[in-house]
Amino acid sequence: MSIETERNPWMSAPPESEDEQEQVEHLRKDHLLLDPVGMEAMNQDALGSMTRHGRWTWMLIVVLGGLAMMAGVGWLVQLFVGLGFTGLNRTIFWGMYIINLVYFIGIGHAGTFISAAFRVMGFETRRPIARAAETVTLFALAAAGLFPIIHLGRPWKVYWMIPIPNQRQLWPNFQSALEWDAMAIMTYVVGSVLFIYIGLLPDLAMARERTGVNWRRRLYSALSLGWRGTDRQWALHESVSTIFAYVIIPVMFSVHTIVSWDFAMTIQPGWHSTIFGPFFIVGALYSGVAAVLVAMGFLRRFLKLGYFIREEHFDVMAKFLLIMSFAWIYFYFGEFLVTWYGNLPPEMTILDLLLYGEAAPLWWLMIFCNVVVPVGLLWMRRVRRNPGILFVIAVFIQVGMYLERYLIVGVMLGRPELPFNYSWYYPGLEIPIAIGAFSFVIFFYFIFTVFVPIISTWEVGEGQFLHGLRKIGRKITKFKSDMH
Amino acid sequence: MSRPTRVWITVIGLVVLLVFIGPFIFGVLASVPNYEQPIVEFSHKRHVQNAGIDCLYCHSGATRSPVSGIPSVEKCMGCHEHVLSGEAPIVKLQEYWENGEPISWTRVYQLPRYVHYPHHVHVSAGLNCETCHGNVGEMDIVTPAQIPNMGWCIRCHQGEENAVELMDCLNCHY
Amino acid sequence: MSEQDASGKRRWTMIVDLDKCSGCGACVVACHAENNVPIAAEDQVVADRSQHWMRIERYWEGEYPDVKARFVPVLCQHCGEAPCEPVCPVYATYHDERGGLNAMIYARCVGTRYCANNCPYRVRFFNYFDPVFAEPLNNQLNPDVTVRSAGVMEKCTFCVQRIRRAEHTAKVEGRTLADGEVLPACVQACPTGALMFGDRYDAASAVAKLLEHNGRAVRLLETLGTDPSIYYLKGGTSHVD
Amino acid sequence: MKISRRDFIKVSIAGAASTVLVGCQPNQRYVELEPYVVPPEEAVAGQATWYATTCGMTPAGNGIIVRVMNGRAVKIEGNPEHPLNRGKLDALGQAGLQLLYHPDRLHGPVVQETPGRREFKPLHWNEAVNILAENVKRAGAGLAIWAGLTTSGHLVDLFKRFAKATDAPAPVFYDLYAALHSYDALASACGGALPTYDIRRADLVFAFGDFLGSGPNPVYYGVQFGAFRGQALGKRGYLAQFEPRMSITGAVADRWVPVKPGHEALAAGAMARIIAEEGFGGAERAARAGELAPEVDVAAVAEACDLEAEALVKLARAFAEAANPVAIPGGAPAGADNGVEATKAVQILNAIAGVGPLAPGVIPPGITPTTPSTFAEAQALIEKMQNGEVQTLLVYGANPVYELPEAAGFRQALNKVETVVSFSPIIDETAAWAHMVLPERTYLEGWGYRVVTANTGRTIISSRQPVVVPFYQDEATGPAYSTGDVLLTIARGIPDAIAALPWTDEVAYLKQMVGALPAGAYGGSDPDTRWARYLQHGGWWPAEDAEPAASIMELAPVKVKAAASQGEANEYPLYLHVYTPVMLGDGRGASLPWLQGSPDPMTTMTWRSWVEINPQTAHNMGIKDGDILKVTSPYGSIEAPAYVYPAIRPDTVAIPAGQGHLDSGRYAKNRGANVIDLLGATTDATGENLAWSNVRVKVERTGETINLPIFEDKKGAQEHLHF
Repeated sequence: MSIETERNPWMSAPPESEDEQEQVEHLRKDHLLLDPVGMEAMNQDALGSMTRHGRWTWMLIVVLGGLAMMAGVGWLVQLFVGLGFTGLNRTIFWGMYIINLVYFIGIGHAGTFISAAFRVMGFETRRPIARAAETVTLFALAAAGLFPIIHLGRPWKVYWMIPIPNQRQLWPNFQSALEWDAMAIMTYVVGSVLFIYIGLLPDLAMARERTGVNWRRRLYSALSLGWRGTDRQWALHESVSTIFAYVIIPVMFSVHTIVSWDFAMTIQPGWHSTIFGPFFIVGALYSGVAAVLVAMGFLRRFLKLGYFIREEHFDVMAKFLLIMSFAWIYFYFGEFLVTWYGNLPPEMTILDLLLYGEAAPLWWLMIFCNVVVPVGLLWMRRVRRNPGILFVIAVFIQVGMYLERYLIVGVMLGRPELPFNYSWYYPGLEIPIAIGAFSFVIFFYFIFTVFVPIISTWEVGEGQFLHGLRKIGRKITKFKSDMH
Repeated sequence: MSRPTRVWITVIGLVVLLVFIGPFIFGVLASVPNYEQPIVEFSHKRHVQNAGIDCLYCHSGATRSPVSGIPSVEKCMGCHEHVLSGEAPIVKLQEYWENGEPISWTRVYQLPRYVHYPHHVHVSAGLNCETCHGNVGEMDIVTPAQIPNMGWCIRCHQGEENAVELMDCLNCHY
Repeated sequence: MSEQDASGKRRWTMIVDLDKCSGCGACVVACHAENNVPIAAEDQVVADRSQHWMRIERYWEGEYPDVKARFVPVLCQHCGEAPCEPVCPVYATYHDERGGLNAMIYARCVGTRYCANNCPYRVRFFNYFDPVFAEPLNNQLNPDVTVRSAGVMEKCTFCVQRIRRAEHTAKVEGRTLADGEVLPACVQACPTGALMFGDRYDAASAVAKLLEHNGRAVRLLETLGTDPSIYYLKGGTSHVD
Repeated sequence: MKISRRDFIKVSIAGAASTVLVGCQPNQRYVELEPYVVPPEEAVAGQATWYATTCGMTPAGNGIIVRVMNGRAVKIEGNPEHPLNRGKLDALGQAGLQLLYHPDRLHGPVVQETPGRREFKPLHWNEAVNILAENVKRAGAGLAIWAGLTTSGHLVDLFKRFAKATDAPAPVFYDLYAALHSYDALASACGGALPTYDIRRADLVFAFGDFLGSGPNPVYYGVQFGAFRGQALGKRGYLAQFEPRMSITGAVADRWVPVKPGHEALAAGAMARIIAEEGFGGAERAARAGELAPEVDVAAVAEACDLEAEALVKLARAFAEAANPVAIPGGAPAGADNGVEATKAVQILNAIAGVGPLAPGVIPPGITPTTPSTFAEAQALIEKMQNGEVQTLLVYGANPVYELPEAAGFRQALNKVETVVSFSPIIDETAAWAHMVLPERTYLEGWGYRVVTANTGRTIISSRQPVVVPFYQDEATGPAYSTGDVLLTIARGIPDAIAALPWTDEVAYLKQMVGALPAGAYGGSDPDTRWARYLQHGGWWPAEDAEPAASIMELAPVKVKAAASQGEANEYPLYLHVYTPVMLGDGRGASLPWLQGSPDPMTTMTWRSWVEINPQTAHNMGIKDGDILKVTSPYGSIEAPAYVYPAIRPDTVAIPAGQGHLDSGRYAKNRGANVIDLLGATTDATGENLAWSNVRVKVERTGETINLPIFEDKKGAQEHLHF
């Protein structure tokens, strides 16, 4: 096969002198796209990742599956008995189910953002990590979509939220933020699935070509929808991807804004805030990018994808994380400053609760996770380029962002206007179900990597095709094709 | 595929089918209504057509109570003390009377949960019994002429003059 | 019969005279008896899941020996601009324009509990379990009121079953409701007469007359703009102090 | 209107109502309809019938109407025609429905071989009545009857007749409700009748005990209090409450005066003296005060009471200058060792103002009001039992094993009684030690009359009639006997008794008594009409006069001392304040889930006992909410969780009565602690009445802590509610 030469016509001849060699090595080390190994080798490496799950990974998968099943059993019990085993009470009616919804929707933002927004902005670093991020979105959304249903008192009636004409002349209430939420989430799920699927097509076809005749091949040929890689298909693919990328960005922004409106549209002290829309989006991107970093760490280590996911990607993502951290701090500070200055009694009750009250340990832990750890560490290049430390920081941010939602939903609700009804939330059955949900996401993520190349090889290839090194006199420089 | 594999697949397939479809079939069978009454021979047709008894004679609550009411054994005996007193079904009735046992009639019209239906208001608004209950006078064994679900209620209520009032959820649901 | 009766619109209103409320709890038990409200077992009370459509909130003011306890009976305020109504995605709770009632349709409820979160008075209760009425205590259940199953919200209805019954009777008898013909169970039981009930749109009704130019009348959390139907007459003082 | 209620009861015994109307079971799609065999005349399916009868949950005798639908009683409401409670009802009265449908009610008579084992064997009613008749006949004069104050008036009369005819000692009417509200002391201080006041037009009330949440007539006073606060032209009565622990009356009072326990009467005396000395309220009142109030050193008294002298002067002045002031005695001071004197000291304030308690009505012949026995009389009976002079003891409507202090010795005395018969519908503590239980029909299934205890200026005889057929009538046990019929049946076998009790059944007796009443508010020319109207309207009372008459009290000056406390101050540093909580009353409410689960108004506590303790005291002792405390008095000790209560004196702890049952059904059993265990059996200075207040206790932490089953949030309750 001569894919290599075909797709990389501008690749210069091997460096001549040792000096040149050094220059080239330096640039390549820094930049994946300048380090082509040839399309076929790259394809084989990416496909190989589907079989590189070691014994420990499989054991992890089994354990995660078991935990997810346990959560399923918990839900079954809840279906039959009612929500009594949760920690909800007569003041706090929303608990960890809604927290999980917000959290997973938030996680779901990163994939789309990295994939679509970076694409629109022509951000080349996205190429090898786009699919890993999109997959996070896919399963986080699946989990997030489940929680509103788990949360319901009578989940078997959930279809009443869908506007269907009926003889009872009953429609959903389009005034309700929850109804908007249901529709926004559905739109986002459908959009995200299609977006990731379109991106998958060339690689599914590639997998089809490289698999022996067995059920896998049949699966791939069915899924690849007859992709042959013709020019017309590529052209269509290009335009569809671009359109989708543009369209899904406003959807993404709207979804989390609407999720935030579930809270902001109420008159519950602590919730009733105009800043919630952008604040939630920033929070979502913050936790989402951190989640992608966690996934990247996993993939690089367990599936030995060191070729694709390099320190430079970690570096870029860590910088992005730092920016999101600052943005989040800005919004959080803004929110609190306004509350504090306004000095409304019910709002101040909540501020007191968070800063010095019962919720103070949680609040300060959140500040530590969300502010101290990332801001204190991420400015260091050495940290940004160390996947291990970044992994730990990203996990801290997950904890912090989960706590943030926990404080908003599970704690603030306990301070309604009438002080007689103050309450505190001790989750019960929600904890195993939340653990199950995390397991569910990670479990399916791993299963996904078994069936689908988690690296978008065609995108990486495209990137390499469009980039290269060129020798001008004695100087070797990067160049970028203007074909884009 | 080898033969044992195929057998196994068939067996597993059948078990799965049974597990998933079984409850469904059972549910359907269990919910097939059975309108058999404790006195099987009791016929509305005979009472209405042959004897010319008005609905309100037995279901006297319909004009003054939310519930139309089921006649007491005493009311049945009021006539059957003498009328057809030797016949087998009436003997059965007399047994109930002598033992002082109430007759457990099977409910034919079952409203869904959380619904209140006042008979007297509907009757005073000029509705006939037949409008909802069908021509009971033609039935030996009464079966529902309508499934009393919300769509059916709405169909009437929305046509009325004071439809806004009548379509109010709190009218029936409390 | 007043003008408002002709349009068929009413605004059922309750007046709570805080000067008369002795906190004796008769209304609480009356409500449980009338509306089949389940009693929370001890572990459920500890889990803060008590279910009382009518509750007496007791607030302390001052410190010993100048301590004062204040009773505030709180029930669904039947707001004109109820925060719980727009948030329900399935119209399980909505505004009944005919009586000014904040209606809760159990049959339609899917249990999102959004309404309860948005109720500043926290007067909505959720059935975390199916209610249990140990045999033969189920005989005490009021057949006019449905027993709510697990998974639905419930709250004070202003004893709508009594309003409907009276309306039906009036309709069958071909007349309109008279003032005082309908009383919710709590109002009926209240020994001191701290609770009053009637149609505020009917200018001739006792509550409308009482509310006219009443300097003591306030509404709970009125600044939120919920336009509640419950008026509280603030406690007064006497010459001695 | 002539309703043959009796016929209805006879024939519709098997008239089961349509069973499941309410969708209790969601999946029950096809419901069986069970029409009546013979419908009662009044019944229309789907429409309710109301029956007027009398509340049996408190001794007040409130008139109630019961909503009956399809043969089931579904709601108890106040009887609007009844002159005592005027359509209103308290929590206890409304919850009585759950007594009727209590899951642990006995289905029929039971016997046990060894008392206390709780191994009961069912018995046929006829057999049980025969056994009882044999026992009673054998006992002769060795028969004793112990009944509670909720006992129907007709049973009181029948018991009395029966005891008299058989030479048995007079029945004892004594229960905890009467004890903790000091019926005996109050009555003996006020010329034999429980004092009741008309406060509707009073502009100032001084109360020395809770009268809105408990006390002899909470509903009556509730109605009155409403009028007191909402008088014509915006006039509003002023209420000052003198008590060491704020009750709900204290909470609605304009002023809560935390007098030192045992010193309340001193404060009353000092105020009377101040009126005399300062000449407040005009010459007439000051002169009367001068006559009736003995010399006291006001400053010293104020210090002893832990009050400021100025405050006393201010209050005295307010009382004297009010147009219609009233002082209501009762509460803890009436239960002290000088209870009678203390009550009189309060009455002096009334005498100064020129008011007296309402006059008792004239009781028609043959009918007697239920006058409670004194504690001394109860003790005398216990002594007889101890001496083996009692062969058969009938316990009706009371639960002395639970209600009496250990020191009274009732439990031990029971062992000496050959046959103990209880009439409790649920196995309570006394029934557990009985040889035989003949479960009475609850008050909703039985007949009777009741002379209302409160003297409202006229006689009120409240009617009692069955609103539903007796709920438990099994094949195995036969048709249920009412206790009245049991008594009349037994009398048939005793020649002396048959002469005194010649009636065939209790309804015949009732018809005769009621038919002989003079024409009351509802008229009726012949006995049958009067009987029908008596049942229809809920009782008999004379047509309402314009104003109820107040009685004039003969009073002499009372020199009152501080009540002696039981227990040494250095060993037992705190006072114990025992009170009957609004929901559970004296423990009668404990078996009913509505009352157990409804929050106590002051603490919002449910399902438990608790110890109320001042925040300062709690802080000093390191006690927090929910800490299990061991409270020890000279007589015993109990354990209960602490509830830090802002409105109680720092030297006092308060514990509600009513919990700590060992039996009495699943909802009451093994719940909380019985505060009676901390009381002794000492009588007051007169030797007649139980001195139950002013016991001293010490409080220790046990180290355990629980989450309190409270409705409020304790942090939130400290916040202000902004209107």
